[in-house]
Amino acid sequence: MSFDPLVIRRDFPIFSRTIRDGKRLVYLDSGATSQKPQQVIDAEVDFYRLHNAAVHRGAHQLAEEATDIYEGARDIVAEFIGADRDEVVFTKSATESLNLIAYAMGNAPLGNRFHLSPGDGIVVTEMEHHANLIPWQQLAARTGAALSWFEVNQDGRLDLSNIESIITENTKVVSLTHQSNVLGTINPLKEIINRAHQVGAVVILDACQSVPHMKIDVKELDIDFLVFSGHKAVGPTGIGVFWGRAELLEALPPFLTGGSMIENVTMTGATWAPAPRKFEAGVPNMAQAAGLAAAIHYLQEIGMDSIHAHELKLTQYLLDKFADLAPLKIVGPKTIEARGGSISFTFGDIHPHDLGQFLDSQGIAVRTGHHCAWPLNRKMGVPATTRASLYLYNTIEDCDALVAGILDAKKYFG
Amino acid sequence: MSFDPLVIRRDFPIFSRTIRDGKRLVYLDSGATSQKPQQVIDAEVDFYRLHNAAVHRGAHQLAEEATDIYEGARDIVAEFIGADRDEVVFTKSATESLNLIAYAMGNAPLGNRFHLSPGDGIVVTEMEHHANLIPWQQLAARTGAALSWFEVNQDGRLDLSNIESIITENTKVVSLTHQSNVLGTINPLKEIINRAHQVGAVVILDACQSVPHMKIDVKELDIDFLVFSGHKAVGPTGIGVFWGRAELLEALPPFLTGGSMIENVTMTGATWAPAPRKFEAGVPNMAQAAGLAAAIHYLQEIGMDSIHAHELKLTQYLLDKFADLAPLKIVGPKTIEARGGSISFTFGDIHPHDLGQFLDSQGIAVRTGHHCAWPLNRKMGVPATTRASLYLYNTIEDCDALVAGILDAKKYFG
Amino acid sequence: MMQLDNLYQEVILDHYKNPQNKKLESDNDAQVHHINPSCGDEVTLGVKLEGEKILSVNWDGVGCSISQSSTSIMSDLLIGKSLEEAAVISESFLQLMQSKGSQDGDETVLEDAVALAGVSKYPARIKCALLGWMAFKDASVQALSKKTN
Amino acid sequence: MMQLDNLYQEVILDHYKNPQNKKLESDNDAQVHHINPSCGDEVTLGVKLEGEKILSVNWDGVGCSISQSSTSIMSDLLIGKSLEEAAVISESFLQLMQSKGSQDGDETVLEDAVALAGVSKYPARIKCALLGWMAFKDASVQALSKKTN
Ligand SMILES: Cc1ncc(COP(=O)(O)O)c(C=O)c1O
Ligand SMILES: Cc1ncc(COP(=O)(O)O)c(C=O)c1O
Repeated sequence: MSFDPLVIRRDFPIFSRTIRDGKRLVYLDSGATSQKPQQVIDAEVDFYRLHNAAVHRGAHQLAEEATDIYEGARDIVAEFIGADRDEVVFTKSATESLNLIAYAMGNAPLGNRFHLSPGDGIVVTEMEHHANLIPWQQLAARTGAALSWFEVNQDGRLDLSNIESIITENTKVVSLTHQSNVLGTINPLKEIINRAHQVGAVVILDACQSVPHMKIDVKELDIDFLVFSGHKAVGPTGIGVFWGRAELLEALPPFLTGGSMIENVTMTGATWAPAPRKFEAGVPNMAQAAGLAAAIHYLQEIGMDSIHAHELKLTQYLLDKFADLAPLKIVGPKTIEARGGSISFTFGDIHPHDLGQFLDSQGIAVRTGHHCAWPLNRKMGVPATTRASLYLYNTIEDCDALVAGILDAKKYFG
Repeated sequence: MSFDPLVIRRDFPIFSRTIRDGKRLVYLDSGATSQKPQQVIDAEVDFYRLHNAAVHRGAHQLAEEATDIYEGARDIVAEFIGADRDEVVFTKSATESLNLIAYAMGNAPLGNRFHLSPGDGIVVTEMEHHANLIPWQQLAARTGAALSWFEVNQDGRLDLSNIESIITENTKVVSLTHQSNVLGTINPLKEIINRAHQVGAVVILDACQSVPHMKIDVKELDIDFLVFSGHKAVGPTGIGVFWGRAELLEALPPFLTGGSMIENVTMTGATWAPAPRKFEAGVPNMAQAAGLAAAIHYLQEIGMDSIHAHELKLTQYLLDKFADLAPLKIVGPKTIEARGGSISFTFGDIHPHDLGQFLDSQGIAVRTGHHCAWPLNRKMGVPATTRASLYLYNTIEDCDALVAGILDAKKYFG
Repeated sequence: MMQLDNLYQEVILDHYKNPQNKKLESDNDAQVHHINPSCGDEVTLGVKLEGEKILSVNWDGVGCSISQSSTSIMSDLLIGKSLEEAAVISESFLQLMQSKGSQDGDETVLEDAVALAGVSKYPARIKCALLGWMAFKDASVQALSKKTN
Repeated sequence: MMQLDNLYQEVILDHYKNPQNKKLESDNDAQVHHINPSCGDEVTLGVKLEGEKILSVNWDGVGCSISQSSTSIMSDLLIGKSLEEAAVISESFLQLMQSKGSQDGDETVLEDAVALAGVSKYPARIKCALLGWMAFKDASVQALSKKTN
């Protein structure tokens, strides 16, 4: 199947609507959340209409069918990221997945490999989304462990020159984003992972901005944990994924406790089921798992490599256009090497809020502000930026509309 | 509008399908999860098809519309339970809501009113769902607080005779279920709440089995926190509610941390937005909030009082039939006083699993096992029970089918 | 473009380009720093009182045309007024912002600030327009309590 | 009812009513307690070995007809066999359970246990059927390691 965004757009009902007095929707905010194809919507609807029941709990036919769908979704996610099925945990979001890891580590008793105490180190980077920063600040505060980070240089790249003094023998956890949701930077994982494993630290990859856009294989990457959100990968809201290597999930204490994650319960204590159920307390987000499975199936049918190539093409196109669009200043890498389709920029004196508002009046949806990465914004010396983020349904026309919109804004705010 | 379950059933697409070789679906497992009316499905679908965007974050029209829908859902939930809008927090489930409270209390520093230390007490009951037991066991273990509980007598009622020695001056938290998901018992809140407030403890109500079935007003009940799940209230999977009194939410530390719940963030620390956002980290379950709003609207249109009356009628009918159905033994109150439409029972030597399987072959969906309340099962001296749980779409015919099914099972297993 | 013109009235763009009273003074009775967490806009605002009378509202900040012009217009508007008058004006402005486009604003009370009426149709921008006003409220309460203690 | 009859074969109901070897002995080489967390079924199972040979499989438990009869049939089947033979039989039974109704089971290996073939069509019940077998595996490993230490 040859890749044609115009054919793909037909699967996404939202592109049939218009914005502000009949304008065509130019959606350049997939970094915040992606649009959904009809196939994903149908999968959720079918679950509710035909198979809805509590999984794992009933001996009746609906419960069997619901369980098949839910566990089938786990198989699909596992295959998609190159994992084993029992290594895949469903959460509500990447945010929950990251909090799960941090809290579960906080629950680890002395002697457990995840136990942290003063003197231990947690390492992040300056370009983390708040979801991969604050949980570690909190864990550090609770355990006395020290939080340190890789800095970001003015090209929007990690400064690894001092890697040996940042990841030390005391480091227990290294948690970083695969691709920056602001800069578009794709981080050099190999060097960091090697160093982390050399000192016995686990590596957590925030793959929110990579899993939806490129082929990822957790075993090939040689990471220990990975998280992403369904809603950024043409999937439903309300579902996220937490993946961990089997032997690590076995050692990691649970996070949320309650029904279905237990082995035995008395009034005074409880023991846990094996992973993944140990990490899935309560009646799960079953319809959303069905939707996520359909989303992954949809992406796979098109092909992650085709999607990635398409996004790179558009990114290159925009980078070229932006180079001539003074006073536009890209915040992040200006070349296509090791970067994805999130492009943040400033535009002279026109504040991102005002630029975004103007673009909105033209039907163009971008995001403005600090993009939940406030420390990074401060480091880059910009209180806020405008961000265009691309996905499989975007076209060259979308890019042209953005450029035209920016030029019109320049006239408008003069 | 007069209440007619046959008319109501037409709104629920699942009743158009059949079970095991063409049998009519007799769904008596709403205590585990309820079925969904088309209106709820449509609300989720509309969100995805027309308004999908990340709430609170974008300056574009889709983001405005998504925010309106999401915050509008908060208004609807608030009005439904008699709360103020900023007191309503969306979670993924009641299980998350309960864990949220327990973990947030665990995060409370010395001096915070929720801080627990050795000597403090947490009180639950013997009839709690694991979701309202294990989080407290864990919190007690983490803080050194003592966990104690009200016992259940052989009628399936709480034994309050020793209330003064269970809820003492040291008690900080009393967390109990409004209605038992196993026994159907509705607990006498007034006496417990009075005593709890007398000693300065907060009262948390697990309303999973009451909010979907009767009119609840949190201010009238004079409780402090309340939780329930959307999926048991004809709403979507993947959404729960956590309600707390405004001044308590202000004092309670956050639980999940990340995007959208912050006021300011640096690499070394963060401050929090006011409630409810303090408790809603990340891109939320927006489509599910839209669905929950539609669910509540649906229930309100029919009327909670009518729904409750209908369920009581069916419950009374089944209790009467069961009284003559030797060797059937109800586990829980045998009369309609202060009980709802969950009826658990044993049936002589026929194990619940086998009975459930037989009923399934007749198209009748019940639940069997310990119903995530294992300590209660042990106390009642039954390793497992069969549970029929009723809702607005059930009919006298459903009850008759169940009774006939049980009689046939008796013949079958002889 | 009509709706957008409604938002970006001439007055707003004028104040954005030539902000009034945008220079922090060193002898304020109270000074506060407020942030809009969703976009990062910031304002530092100082107040000087003489009894109940507002002698000075001075400020500095970074942000969009709405937050900056609103703060500028407000400072012009409130200097010289009594705290009681300021409260009436602020309340009137808050109501205008919450009116979802259904009000034009009372020009006799709000003067230039009615130019911000269009903001009320853009929910994401209301916080921008209120940033300076909230800072003023905070600062004036602090200034007053300092004076009376 | 046909499909259900397939699940509840006569042999199963017979073993349920008259369970074999359901009496714990006091001199077991190893004894274990296993639980099915989703329904609460429990089995306590003891094993006695003589070298590699299984002298006794004895047990007690509460549970549904599937878990009880499966344990009963298994005990009949394994007593007198070698541990190696038992492993082959267990593996064959596990495969049958995972066959989703596509296999009938090899009667020369599984004997009466083929009556449980119908369980494989009911995913929620497979754990019931395996409860006793998992307990045996656990107990025999423990017994063997005790003997060899
Ligand atoms: C009384 C009670 N509490 C808590 C829960 C947990 O709800 P959920 O699994 O939706 O989180 C349930 C239902 O499973 C319940 O019946
Ligand atoms: C890099 C990155 N990490 C984490 C998140 C948090 O994801 P969510 O809000 O879906 O939990 C996001 C998106 O908001 C992101 O872009």
